[in-house]
Formats: sequence, C-alpha cells, structure tokens
Amino acid sequence: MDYSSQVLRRFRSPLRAGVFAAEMPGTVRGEAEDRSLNIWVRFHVHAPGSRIEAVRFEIFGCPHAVAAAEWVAEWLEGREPSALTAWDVHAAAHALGVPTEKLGKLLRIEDALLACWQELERNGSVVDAERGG
Amino acid sequence: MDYSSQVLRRFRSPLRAGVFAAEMPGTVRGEAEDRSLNIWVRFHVHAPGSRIEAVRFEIFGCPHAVAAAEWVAEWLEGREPSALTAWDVHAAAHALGVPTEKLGKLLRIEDALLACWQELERNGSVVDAERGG
Amino acid sequence: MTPILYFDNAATTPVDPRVVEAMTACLTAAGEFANPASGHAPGARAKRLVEEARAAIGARVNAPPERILFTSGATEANNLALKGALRARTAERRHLITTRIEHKSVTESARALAGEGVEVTYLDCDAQGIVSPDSVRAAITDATVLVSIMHVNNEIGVIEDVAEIARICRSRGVLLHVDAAQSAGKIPLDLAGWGIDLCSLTAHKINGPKGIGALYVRRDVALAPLIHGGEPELGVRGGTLPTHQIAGMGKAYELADPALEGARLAELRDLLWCSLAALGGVTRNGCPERSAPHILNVTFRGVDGTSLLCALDDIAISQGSACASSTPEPSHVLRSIGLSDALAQSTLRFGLGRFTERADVERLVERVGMELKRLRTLAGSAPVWCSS
Amino acid sequence: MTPILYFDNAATTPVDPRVVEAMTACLTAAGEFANPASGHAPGARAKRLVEEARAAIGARVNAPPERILFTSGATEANNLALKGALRARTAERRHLITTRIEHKSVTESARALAGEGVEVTYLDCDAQGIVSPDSVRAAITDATVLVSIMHVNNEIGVIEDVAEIARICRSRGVLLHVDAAQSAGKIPLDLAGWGIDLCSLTAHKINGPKGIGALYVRRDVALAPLIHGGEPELGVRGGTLPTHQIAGMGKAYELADPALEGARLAELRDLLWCSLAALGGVTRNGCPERSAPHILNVTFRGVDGTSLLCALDDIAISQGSACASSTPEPSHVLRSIGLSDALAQSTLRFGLGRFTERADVERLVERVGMELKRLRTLAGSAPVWCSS
Ligand SMILES: Cc1ncc(COP(=O)(O)O)c(C=O)c1O
Ligand SMILES: Cc1ncc(COP(=O)(O)O)c(C=O)c1O
Repeated sequence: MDYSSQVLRRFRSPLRAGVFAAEMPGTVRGEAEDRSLNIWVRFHVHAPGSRIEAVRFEIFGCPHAVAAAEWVAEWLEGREPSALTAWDVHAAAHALGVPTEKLGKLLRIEDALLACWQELERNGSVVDAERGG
Repeated sequence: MDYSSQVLRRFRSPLRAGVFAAEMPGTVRGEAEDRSLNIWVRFHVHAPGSRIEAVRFEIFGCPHAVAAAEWVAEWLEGREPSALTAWDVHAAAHALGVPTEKLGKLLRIEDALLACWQELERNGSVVDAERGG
Repeated sequence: MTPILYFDNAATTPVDPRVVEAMTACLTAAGEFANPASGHAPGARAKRLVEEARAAIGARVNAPPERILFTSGATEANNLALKGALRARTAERRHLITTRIEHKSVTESARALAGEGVEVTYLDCDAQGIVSPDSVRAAITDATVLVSIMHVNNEIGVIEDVAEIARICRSRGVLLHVDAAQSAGKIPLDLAGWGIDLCSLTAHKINGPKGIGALYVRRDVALAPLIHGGEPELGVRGGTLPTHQIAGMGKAYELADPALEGARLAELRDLLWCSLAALGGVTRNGCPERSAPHILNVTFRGVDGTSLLCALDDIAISQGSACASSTPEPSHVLRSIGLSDALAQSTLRFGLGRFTERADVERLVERVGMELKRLRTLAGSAPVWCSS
Repeated sequence: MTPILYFDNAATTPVDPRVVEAMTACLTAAGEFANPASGHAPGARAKRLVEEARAAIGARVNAPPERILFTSGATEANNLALKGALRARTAERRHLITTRIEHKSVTESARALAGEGVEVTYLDCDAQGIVSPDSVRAAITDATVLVSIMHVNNEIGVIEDVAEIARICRSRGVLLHVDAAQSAGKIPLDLAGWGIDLCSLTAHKINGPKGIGALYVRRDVALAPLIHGGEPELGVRGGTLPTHQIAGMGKAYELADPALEGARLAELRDLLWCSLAALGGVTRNGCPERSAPHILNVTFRGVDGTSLLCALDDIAISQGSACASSTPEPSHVLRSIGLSDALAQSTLRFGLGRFTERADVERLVERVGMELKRLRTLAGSAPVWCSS
C-alpha cells in the first residue's frame, strides 16, 4: 500500500491525537464507528465560545483514517462550531490522496463531528457562543 | 548422439576405406544398401589364395556403420575367405557399442560381405585357394 | 534511512551467493549456456548440470531424481499435479479432496476443475490450523482420485501430518499430492519413505532463484500435460530447460539443511515470539508444537493491522499472506482458524531466513514494541471490539 | 582441443554480460530480491524493475506494456495463446488454423485441443517455406476462432507475412496469434501496427536468460488461464514473478537492435552461404529473399548428416531443429518443403549470433569443407540416391 506524504506525515505525528488533560467546560465529545470498515473514532472538541479552540481525537483505524482525523482536527481549530457540519469529506480525501474505496471511513469521521455538533447544540453552548459573539 | 571411443577412432581414421589403386586378380566386390536406413556399402576383398590379404570399402552411412565396416575389414585381413560368412554382427555391435536400433545397418554390411563371398565362389578363386593350400 | 529489516522470508528469500555462483556459471559464452536438449558437446555439458541438480534435489527430499520434472515454480507444479491427475482420469465421477487453507494455486486449480465437472471437497482445519487425517479418511469416496494438502502452511507455518495422510491415501488407493513449497529444505521431507505420489517444490523459498520449481511424480502416476512442447520432461512438460535456474535450484537444495538451519531458525523464532508475547495483547496463530521454524504469525490486539504495517515500514513483513499482499481482503487461512476479520486484519506474518541474525530479531522487537504502544495510545479508549 | 565454435544460436544464445548484470542485481540480499507482489518497500522496488522490463519489451515490439504478461518461455506462451483462446470460447463448433511448420509447442497444443473437440486445419507451406496468406483466407470459416502462425521459422529461418495475414484475420473477425520466438529483436516486429492479437516472445534467443518469456494479449482478447494462482498477470497467469529473469529479459530486449545487429548477422550469413555454396553439392533451404539474418539451413549432398555432424563435433550446430535434436526422426519442416528423408537427414542448421565473428565463419567453412571432402571420398562411388 502506497501512502501520500500528506498521509504519512499526519499518521506518524498526529499532533492532536489524544484527550484533553482536564475536564473543561465547553468541551463536547462525539464518536462513530463501523466494525465492517474496522474504524472507531472519537473527537473531543473544546468550543467554549464562538470559536473551536482545540480539538483532540482517539482513533482505531488505518493510516488514511488517522491522517484524515488529524487533518480535520487541524482544520477545525479556530473555526466557528458550525464548521463541524461543514467538513468537505471529498476535498479532504482528494488532498490526502485517499482511495475512493476508503471514503466510507472518512464518512464515519464526519459522523463523529456531527455527533459533536449535536452535543454542542444540546447543551446550548452554541447558542451561548452566538450570544457571547 | 554419444559415440564410443571405439567408434570415434575408426570413424575418424578408417584405414581401410577406399578402393585398391589397381585392378588385381583374386579381388572381388560386393555391395548392399538400405535407403530407408540411409546406408550403402561396398567391400573390395583381395583374396588371391587361401587368405584374405587386404580389404577396402566405400560407405555412405552413419558413424556406427563406418566404424563397423572398418572393424570387420580389419578383422577379415589374414583370415580364410570363409570368414566372409562368419562375421558375428552382434559381437561387433557389442564391442563398438552400437545401439540395437542401428543393427539393421550392420546387417547390410553382413550382406555386402556375403555378396563378396558368393562372388569369390562364382569365379572359383575359393576352390583354387583350397587346391593351392 | 537505516536499511530495511527483512522479515518476509516466507514470501521469498535472498539468493545465496553460492547459488548465484552456480547460476552465473551457466549464462555467458564462457559458461555452460548451451541448450541442454542440443546434441553437441556444450549441450551435453549443460544437460549434465541439469542432471546433477536433479540428483541434488532428489537427495534432499528422498526421491529418485528421474521422477523429478522441472517447472516454473510451485504454482505451476500445483496446477500440473491437480489438473494433470484429474484430467488423466476419464472416469464419469471424479472427486478431489483438498483443504480450505491451501495456497491459491491449489484452490484456484480446484475451482477450475470443479468447472470441468470434478467434485471438490474442501476440508476444514481446527483452530490450531491442523487438518485431521481422520477428516481425510472420512472424505474419501470410490470416486476420489486425488488428495491435495500442503506440508507447511505459508501463513501460519503449521506442519500437516502428511506422512499419516499418505498412509491413509495408500490404503484407499487414492493419490496424494503434497505442496511442499514452504517445507522442502526447511524440515525433513521423505517422499519415498512416506509414499507420497506427487510433490510440489520451489527454489525461491530456500535461497534459490524465483521462477524455477519442480514436481515429483511417483512412478506409474499418470498426468495429463499442462504445457505441451518438444521433448517434454517425463513426457508431460515441454519447454527449453533453463540450465542456470535449474543449477541454482540444485545448489539451493544441496545447501539447505533442515537439521542445522532448522534448529537455528527455530531458536530465533522462539526468541521473537517470547519477546513479542512480553509486549502483551498479542496471540500466536497456529499450533506451536507443530510449526515450521521460519514462520511466526501473530495477532496484535487493539491496533489496526494496516496502521501497524505502515508504522513498521522500515521492516519488510506481511499482513496475511504475502502472495496476497496487495489484495486487502482478509486471509482465508486466518478465517479458517477462527479469527474475526478485525483480528485477521491486525495480524502480521514474520518470516525468518538464512540471513536473519539475532540482532535483527532484537531490533524488530524493539520497533514493534514502540509502534504498538504508540498506536494503542492513539486508539485511547476504543471499544472492546477493536481488540477482539 | 580448440574451443568449440558455437553456431547453434537458433537453439539458444549465450547471455549478454550486460543482461547478467541486470539479473544478478535482483538476486542477493544486497539487491532487489524481494517478491514483487509484496506490499513493502523492497517489494515495491522489485515491482518497479518488473514494470521497467515490461516497458522495454513493449517498446521493442511496439505493444502497450500493460498488455504483456510474463511466462516461463515461448513454449508456455504458445500453449496459453492456443488453449487460452480456444477454451475461452464455449461455442459448439470451434476451429483453429495453424501450419505444418510450427514449433512443437504449437502443434502439440493444437493436437491437445483437437482432443477437446476443436477442429484443426494445418496449412502447408510452399517449397520455399512460405505459407501463403491466401491459404489462410481460404481456410477461415464461421467457426474459426484463431489463426496461429510463426513469424520466423526456427529451422529454415523463413519470415512469414504476418502483417498481411493479420489484415486478413482482422477483416474476418478472427484472432491471430504469432509465435515470434525467433523474430523478436532480430527483425522488425510491430504488434500494434500490424494488428496482431496474441504474440509469444522469449528471451533466450536474443542473449537473454532461458526460462522466461511473455505473451502479448491485445486489449479485449479473452483467454482461459493455463496456470492458476494468486494475483495472476492480466488475470490469467499466477505465480511469483521472477524479478531477475524478467529484468534480464527486459535488458535483452532493450539491447536487441534488429536494424544494426540484423544487418551484421545478415552479412555474416551471406558470407557463410557463399562460401559453403562454393564447396559444391550444397543447397540452401528456405526462401533466401525472406529469411531471418541469424539462420542458415543447408543440405549437403552425398554425405550422411549424422556422419557430417559427428565429424564436425568441434562445432556446435544442429541437424534439423535443435529442440528435436535428440530425436532422430527427420524434421517435419524439411519434409514440408519437399526434402526426401535422406536429404533432410543430411541437412544442417547454422545459427549466428551476437558473438559470432567473421573469423568464426571462416573457420567454420574451412572445417566443413574438409570433412565434407573426407566423407564424400569415403562414400566413393555411392549410388545417386545417396545424393538426392
Ligand atoms: C504453500 C505455497 N505453495 C505454492 C507457492 C507458490 O510457489 P511459487 O512462488 O514458486 O510459484 C507458495 C509461495 O508463493 C507457497 O507458499
Ligand atoms: C519458433 C519457436 N517457438 C517456440 C520456441 C520455444 O521457446 P522457449 O524455449 O522459450 O520455450 C522456440 C525455441 O525453442 C522456437 O524456436
């Protein structure tokens, strides 16, 4: 299996992999999995206000999945929480050179992000953010 | 095709190959052939008295045939003319290491010798020889 | 970048320099390059080298040299054994028995024969990878022509009891074909003694060249040819004999020493296993008491196999069987011994060889330990299915 | 004893040192010995070498590299082309057209197919060894699946008009297979341009290694596999790719230069023929205007061929086809051009090659002249049938 340098770099040093050291307010978690695709991913999104300040993730999956998670985590930081619903899977797949047969795994990553978004909405922090902004 | 040293030596230097330089009394010729076996052979036997004094032969055939002709020519010299009827083909084949599928060629050589013998009988030289002895 | 650590000797092995020497002696104008089928002196000399190689191979596997025919490898030998034996029988009902853990060259040949009306029975192995001789006995019918089973499995290294299976086949008048691609030269193989009818061999698994192999065909075993041509080997395999390849295979078989080399490899393999076991969350696949010395198949729980493989890209190893490396679908062998697709997916095969040193094993363990830890941390609190 | 003069380059050729270099670079632990099917870095490097060789071969015969599949030689390629194409058709009536002067690997494959119910037509050649395209046109029926004809005949060196035959096959929707074992690299071969569907190649006739060849398969040409296995080439040929053999074949095809080398060989061949002709009682077989540069087939009247061959045992030449050297029965090709068994028997084939020098030709002529004279003297006044 050949991996693009884009994938290898992120797979080898996924700066945002892991969890936050301490429980912080304004932090939500969202996960998704697909056993048949051998992937499980959980994001930790710290968005206390109108911006996503930091993202962490835990992941069980192939190098493409790890790289994609790192990629989106990086992309999310500094964006508005609504970005959680706006990730362009196909653009990422293209940029990373992820083979189409692996798109399914990236879609699980998208699911995990959406789970984070719903969690934010549920505990109202998004609204707060809007107001605060 | 592998040939025994016995065959190669006689094939390379068949000392008795050829014809007598001059027409000599007491000399007979006998030949035989088999087109399917690709062989033609003619013997020249010089037996003016009770002994075969010299033998020459012409041959078109494979190395085994050439070697066998040389072998029998050598064997005949010094023997009584009746030896022309007494050549042991199988012994020769064995000594030379001639494969059995080539025995047919040696039998043509035997035929040529018998032709010489009949020729000797016909022109009476055999009888003279007997008397002379 | 530090040189790659090569631990894929079950996929193929580097050619031994002494074998290279034997090969290069048959290539150029200065050597025995002639066609062994030619009648002239150079041809005869080339033929002698071919016969010497045949003798060396026969000696190693205890088979009469004149019953060994050269092929382009064990793949062709397996094809010839199965198709040749079955197609040589004109009988109405024809039955072939093989297993679910064979090399693709056997299973695909069996499938092709099924398409020709041959009835094929696929035997299962147990969780240890062992095919019980009793299951063979039970599967034999009056229509059975051939039983085909591998001696050493190329993925998990399990040694099947072909001697016992040979006894059973003999007693039932059924032919036995053994795929010995992974066993010949590595562990004892006694073709004549065990009464094996057909046996596939290859050179490149024991430091010989790729692209050359052989099929042992016991006297009176009839085979329909697969490749027709002039002056066929044993009347069934045409084609110009590649002197250098054959001489190389002969040398490789002459050099291979199951007793000495086997012991050395087994020791390294055990060192590797003990060290990996110490990392935790790893399981060894295939019966440890009945495994070839050069193969170790390990499942690493809690990591994705593809990621582990990628993280270890400074080491040549394979996930599942190397022959099927580029095809991602999980190994049929690992499925047969009961591994879930997820576990099969996080399973690696380590292949040891003549040039594997103790220091290599130590470095391998160090690297695996490091990446395993990193990836398990990455997986954080992943659900239990990721580790089962 | 003075070293043997090698004039049997149509049987096989010495491997070019530059090819040996390419081969040995893929053997030992220091080289690209890995399995090209392996996913790791060494495997990927080996695969690259395989693809480079494929490209070099494709370039030489003007064929898209990805349509070239490697085999164990032209024998296997011929078997795969004929059996693969005919078995891929399930039609009731299947018809195969070939000629009486093909290599045994083609004729024996055709016979095997006849045994499977395939109708086979064997075309004759004329006294010059040429198969007329019209005879091909006339033989094609609605049931015809494939026409198989060799480009250059291995015994008499005649070049068949495969370009014209390809046009005919195309116009009738029939597949054309060309056995180019003796032509590739020796004379121009334009697979794509001529519209050939299947073409067999080999390496050892152009200073490459024995035991490696290839089959070109035009896009959309369906073949039933001959050798099943994992990750088959073009989906039809299983087995581990022998990197060193393939790299060697690639190098051989890269080095072969029909324009330059062909001209040089043709000049030597003409020198040889003129000198032999001067000895008298000799005739050249095969159309002189349409013959490959490396083969000269001559009948020597008034001598037994076996004796001439034995007398010339310091020279490597062959009587009839080398592939059939140990079988004494007269060549089917020489019979086809009308030679009597006796004349066929006293016919020798001279094969020239890259390492044949002018001085070698001169020494050859001297030796032949000497032995011819000696044997003709030995035959004395032999009857005329010995010379006709
Ligand atoms: C068990 C087994 N059988 C057959 C083969 C095929 O052998 P070869 O590569 O010589 O075709 C292999 C290895 O590829 C193997 O491991
Ligand atoms: C015309 C022709 N076809 C096929 C072959 C067989 O090729 P290989 O020796 O590569 O099997 C040869 C030579 O042996 C040949 O001359």
